[in-house]
Amino acid sequence: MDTVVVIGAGVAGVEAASQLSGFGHEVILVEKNSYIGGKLAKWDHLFPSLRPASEILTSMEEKIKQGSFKILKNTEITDISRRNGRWILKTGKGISLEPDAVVIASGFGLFDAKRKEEYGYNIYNNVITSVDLEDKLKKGEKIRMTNGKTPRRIAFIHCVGSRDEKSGNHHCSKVCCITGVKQAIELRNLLPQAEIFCFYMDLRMYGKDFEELYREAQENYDVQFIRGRLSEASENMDESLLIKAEDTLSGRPLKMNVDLMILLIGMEAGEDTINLCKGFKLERDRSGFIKPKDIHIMRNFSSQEGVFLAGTCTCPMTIGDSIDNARAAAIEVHNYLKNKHLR
Amino acid sequence: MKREGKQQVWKDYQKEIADNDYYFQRSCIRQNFFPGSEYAFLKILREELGKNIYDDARQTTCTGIGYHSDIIPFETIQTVVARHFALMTEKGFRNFVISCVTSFGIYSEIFETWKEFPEELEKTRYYLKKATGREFELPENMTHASDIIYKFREEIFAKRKHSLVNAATGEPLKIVEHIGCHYAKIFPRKGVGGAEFPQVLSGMIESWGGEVVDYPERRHCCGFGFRHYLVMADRGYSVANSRKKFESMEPYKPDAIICNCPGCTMFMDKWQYVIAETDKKTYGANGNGIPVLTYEELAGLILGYDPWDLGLQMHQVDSEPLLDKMGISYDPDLKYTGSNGEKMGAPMQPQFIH
Amino acid sequence: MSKFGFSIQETRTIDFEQFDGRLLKYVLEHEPSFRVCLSCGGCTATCSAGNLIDFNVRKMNILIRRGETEGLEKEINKCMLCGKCMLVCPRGINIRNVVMLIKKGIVKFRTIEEPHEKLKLKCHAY
Amino acid sequence: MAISKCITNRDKVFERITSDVRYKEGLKSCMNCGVCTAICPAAEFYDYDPRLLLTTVQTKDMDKIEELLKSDFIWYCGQCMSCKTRCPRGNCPGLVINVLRKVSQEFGYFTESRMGRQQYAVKRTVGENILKYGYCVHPEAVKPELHPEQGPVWKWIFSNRKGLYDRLKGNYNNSGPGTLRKIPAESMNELHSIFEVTGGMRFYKVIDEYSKKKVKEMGFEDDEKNMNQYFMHVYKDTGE
Repeated sequence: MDTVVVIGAGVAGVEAASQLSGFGHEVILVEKNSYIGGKLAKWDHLFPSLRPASEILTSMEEKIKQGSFKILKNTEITDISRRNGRWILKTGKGISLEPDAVVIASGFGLFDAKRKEEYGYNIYNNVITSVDLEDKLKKGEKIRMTNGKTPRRIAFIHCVGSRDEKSGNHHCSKVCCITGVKQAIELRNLLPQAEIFCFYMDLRMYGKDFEELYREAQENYDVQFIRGRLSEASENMDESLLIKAEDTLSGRPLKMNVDLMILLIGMEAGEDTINLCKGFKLERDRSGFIKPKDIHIMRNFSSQEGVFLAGTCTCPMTIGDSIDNARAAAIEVHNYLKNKHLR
Repeated sequence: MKREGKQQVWKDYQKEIADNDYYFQRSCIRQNFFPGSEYAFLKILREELGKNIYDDARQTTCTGIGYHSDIIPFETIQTVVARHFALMTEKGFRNFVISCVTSFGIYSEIFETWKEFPEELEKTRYYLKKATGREFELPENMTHASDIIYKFREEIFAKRKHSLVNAATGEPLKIVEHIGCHYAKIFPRKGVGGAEFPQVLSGMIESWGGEVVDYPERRHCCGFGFRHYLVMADRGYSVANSRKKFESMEPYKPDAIICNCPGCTMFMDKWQYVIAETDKKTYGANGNGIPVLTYEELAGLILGYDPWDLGLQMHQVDSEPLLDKMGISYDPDLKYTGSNGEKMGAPMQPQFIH
Repeated sequence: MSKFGFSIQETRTIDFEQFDGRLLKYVLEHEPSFRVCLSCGGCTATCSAGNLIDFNVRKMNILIRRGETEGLEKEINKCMLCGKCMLVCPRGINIRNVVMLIKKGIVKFRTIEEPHEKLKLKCHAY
Repeated sequence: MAISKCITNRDKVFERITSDVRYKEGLKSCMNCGVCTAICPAAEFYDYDPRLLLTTVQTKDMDKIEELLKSDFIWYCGQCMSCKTRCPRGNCPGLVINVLRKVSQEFGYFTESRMGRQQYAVKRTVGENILKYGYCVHPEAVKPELHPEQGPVWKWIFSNRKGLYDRLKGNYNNSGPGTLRKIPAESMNELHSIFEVTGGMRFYKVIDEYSKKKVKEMGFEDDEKNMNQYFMHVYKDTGE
C-alpha cells in the first residue's frame, strides 16, 4: 500500500485525506494545530447562504470518523529532504515519514492589516478586520465602539492587502467582496439603525449566488456601495474615524465620519506555505502562492515530482472551491501512484 | 489612539543618519524668512554637539521651486544638483544635509531616478562636465537637517534651559507637527517614521516634554502648490488648504505648530493673518493665532537661545503666547531692534490677529 | 475678491456630515427599485438627451444618493422622459419614475416651511 | 515611388510625452480606484481629478491629450505628490503633470488657458530670480505690492532687511559663506552655463516667445511696456 502525507487539516486537507483513504491508500494527515479546520474553525457564518460554519466542520469531522486515516495533530514538518527519489519528512516530534506522495494543503495566510498603515489598524481605536468582526460575531459579542457607544455609521473597506502593489500583493483575493456583503447584512440585522457603507473598486461577485446576495444587500438590507478605494483614515476627537475616498462615479472627493471601520483583509501565501516551498524547493508565482505546474490542466501538480497541491496554497479560493480542488488533487495523486506501479 | 501601534511603525521606518562631517545645503525660503533658523542649526551642531559641518559659499539654489512650477527642465535641475554633489565631493565630504524639504524631495527623486535610469546619470555627468568641468560622487548619506536634530534630540535636551511644558501648570504643551509633503510622501523609506506616522518632529516634541496633537487633517498639504502661490490669482488655493488644517486642529487647542519645511512654516504663519483679515477668524485663544515655529527655532528655545536672536520677530503670528507658556523671559523692547539695539520701527499691528 | 487679490477657494468634497437626505428618502419610498442601481451607465449610454447635450443620468442618480442636490433642478429638466433607459437597465429600475419623483421632490422640499437644514440627517433610507 | 512617412506635430508631442522618464515612472497602468483624487488638495479645491488625468493619458488618444495640454486642467496640481504615497499601482499623477506641463510649454499650448498663461509670470519672478541672484526667492524680489498676503511683518522686514538680516547673523549680500550671502560670480557663471548646456535658457526663451505671440494675437505690440502689462494681467487674472 502506498503512503500519502497530507499537510494541513483544513478544508482541503481533510477532503484530500478522506478521498485518498477511500481510494485505498494509507494516509497520514499532519496538522500543526491541536484542532482541525484551519481558519474555518474560527469563522461564524458562511457566504452566500449565511449557514453556520460549524456545519462544515461537522461534516469534516464526519469524514474523519468514517475514513481510515491517521491524523497527527500538534505536529509540524520541520525538515524536508529527498533520498533515492523519495521524500523524507521529519516532524518536530522526531517522527520521520517516507511517503510515496505528498499533498500540500497548507492553506493561506491573512494579510496583516498593520501593513496598510494609512488605515490605522492597531493605531486607531475603532478599526477592525473582517476576521476580528467574525470573531466577535462567533462569540456573540455586541458590536460596539471602544468607548462603549453603539456605532451609527459603519464602513466596510474592500481590497485591503489585495490588488495593491504597496502592500506587496498584486492579486485579487476573490472572497473579500462577498465576505463584505455577507458581514454587512449581518451587521444590519444586529444594528438596524446604523448606516452601512461598502467602499469598493470592483464588486467581483463571481461565485454561485454571490450577485444575488449583493442585490439583496442593496434591496433589503440598506447597504450602500460607493465606488472608490479608501485612501486614508484618521481619528477624530470622539474616536470616530474620518475616512476619504473618491466617489469615482461622480468624480469628486468624498469624506465621511464613521464609528467603525472594517477592513476586508485579503489572502496571501502563509508562512507555512512559504516554508514548505523552501523545503520542497517549489516555485512560487508572482502573487507569492505556490506555482502549479500548469495553470489550466495541471493545477494540482507542483514543480516537484510526487508533491501535489490542494486548496488555497495555490491561490485564493472559497470553501466550496477548496473542496472541489482537494478532490481533484486526490484523483491526481491516485493516478500518479497507479501509474508509478505500472512503470 | 494606541501609541504602541505608532511605535511599531516608527521602528519599521528608521533610517541611517550619519553622525558627523556634514556638507550643508541651504534653503532659499529658510534663508529669506527664517534666517535665524539655519544660523541656529549650525550653532547647535558646532557648539552644542561639537560636529563638523561645512557651509559652502559656492552653492546656489537647487532651483526646486522653479522645477515644481515647471519652468525648469528636468535636465537642468539634475545638473544643478550634480554640481552640489561635485562641491561636496571636492571638499571631501560624503554626508549631504539638506535644509529645505522641497530640496530634500528633489535630491531624493533625482537620486532614485539615477538608480532606475542610469542613462540619466550619465547624461547629467556629461552636462556637468561640459558646463563646469566638474565631476562628482554620490553622497553616501543624504538626510534632511531635521533628521540630525532628531538623532541628537536627547543630547540637546540634556543641555536644556526650557522644555515643552507649561511652566505655570506643569502640563505638557500640545504641539501640532507638520512634516511637509516632500519629506516622506514621495519616498516613505527616506523619512524617519515613514509617510503616514512620521516621527522626525514627534520624536523631538516628545523627547522635549511636549504632547503631539494627532488631528484628522494632519497629513494634508499646507497648500503651497508652488505655481499657485507664486501668482497672486491662485493663492486662494494655498490658503484654502491651510485653512482646512487649522479648522481640523482648532478643537485640540494646540499651543504651537512646528514645521519641518520652511515653506510650510511660512504659509501656516502668513495664512493665519490672511484668514483673520478675510474671515475675521483666529485659531488661538484671545484673538491670537497659533504660533508657527521651525524645528530649529524650537530647539533654540529649548537650549535657551534668545527668541529675537532666533528671529521669532519675523513671524506674522506672535510667538509670545508660546514663550510665556514655556516660561521664557524676553525683552519686548528688543523685538524690533538691530544688531546694536538700534530701533528699526515696528510692523503695523493687524486688526484681527496678534 | 479680497484686498489680497484672490478669494479663498471653497471645497468641492462630498461631505457626509452635510448630508441632506430628504429627496433621496422620498424617491426611495416611492420607487424602491432605485435601491438596486449598479451604476453601470447603461442608462447614460442610451439616453436620448445625453447623446445630444451634456446630461448624465447615471451621475445624477449618484449625486442624489450623496445628498448633492445643488443644480439638480436645471439638470433634471434636460431629461426628455423617453424611457429608453428603462429598456436597457439590467436591474429593471423604473428610471422614468425616478425622474418624475425627483421633479416632484424638488417642488415638495422647496415649499417645506422649515428652513433647509444642512446637518447630519441620520437617514438610512437607502 | 518612395512613400515618405509623414510625421505630424502631434506625433512629436506624443513622442515627447512618452519618452520622458517621468512619464515612464509616473504612469504604469491605472485601474481607476481614485485613491489619488481622494486626498488630492487640488481635486478638493478645483474641478480637478488626477484619476481622470491618468485615465485620459492612458487612452493615448491625442485629441484628448491635446485638449488637456491647452486647458487649465494640467495646471491645477499643486505638486504635493501625495498621490505617489497612495497609488496601489505605483503611479504618480504629479509626475505625469510635470511632463504634460513641459510639453504644453514646449509646443506653445500653454497660452491657450488662463492658468497656463501664468507660466510667463512664474518665469519672470522665480525664473529670473534664479539667474539674477542664484536663489529661487530673494528678499529684494518679494515686493510687498506683489505680496500683500505676506502681511505687515514682511513689509517691515522688507524695509529693514539689511539691518535685520545682519542682526540675525546673516551675511546679507556679502561675500563668503552664510545666510543670504551674495553668490560668488564664478558660481553664478557655472549656474548660467548649466542653464545654457541643459536647455534651461532655451526653455525660458520658449516661454517668452509664445507669451509674446499671445500678446500679438491679442492685438498688441510685444514691446516691453505691453509685456509688463501682460505679466500683471496673468499674475492677477483670477478668471472671475
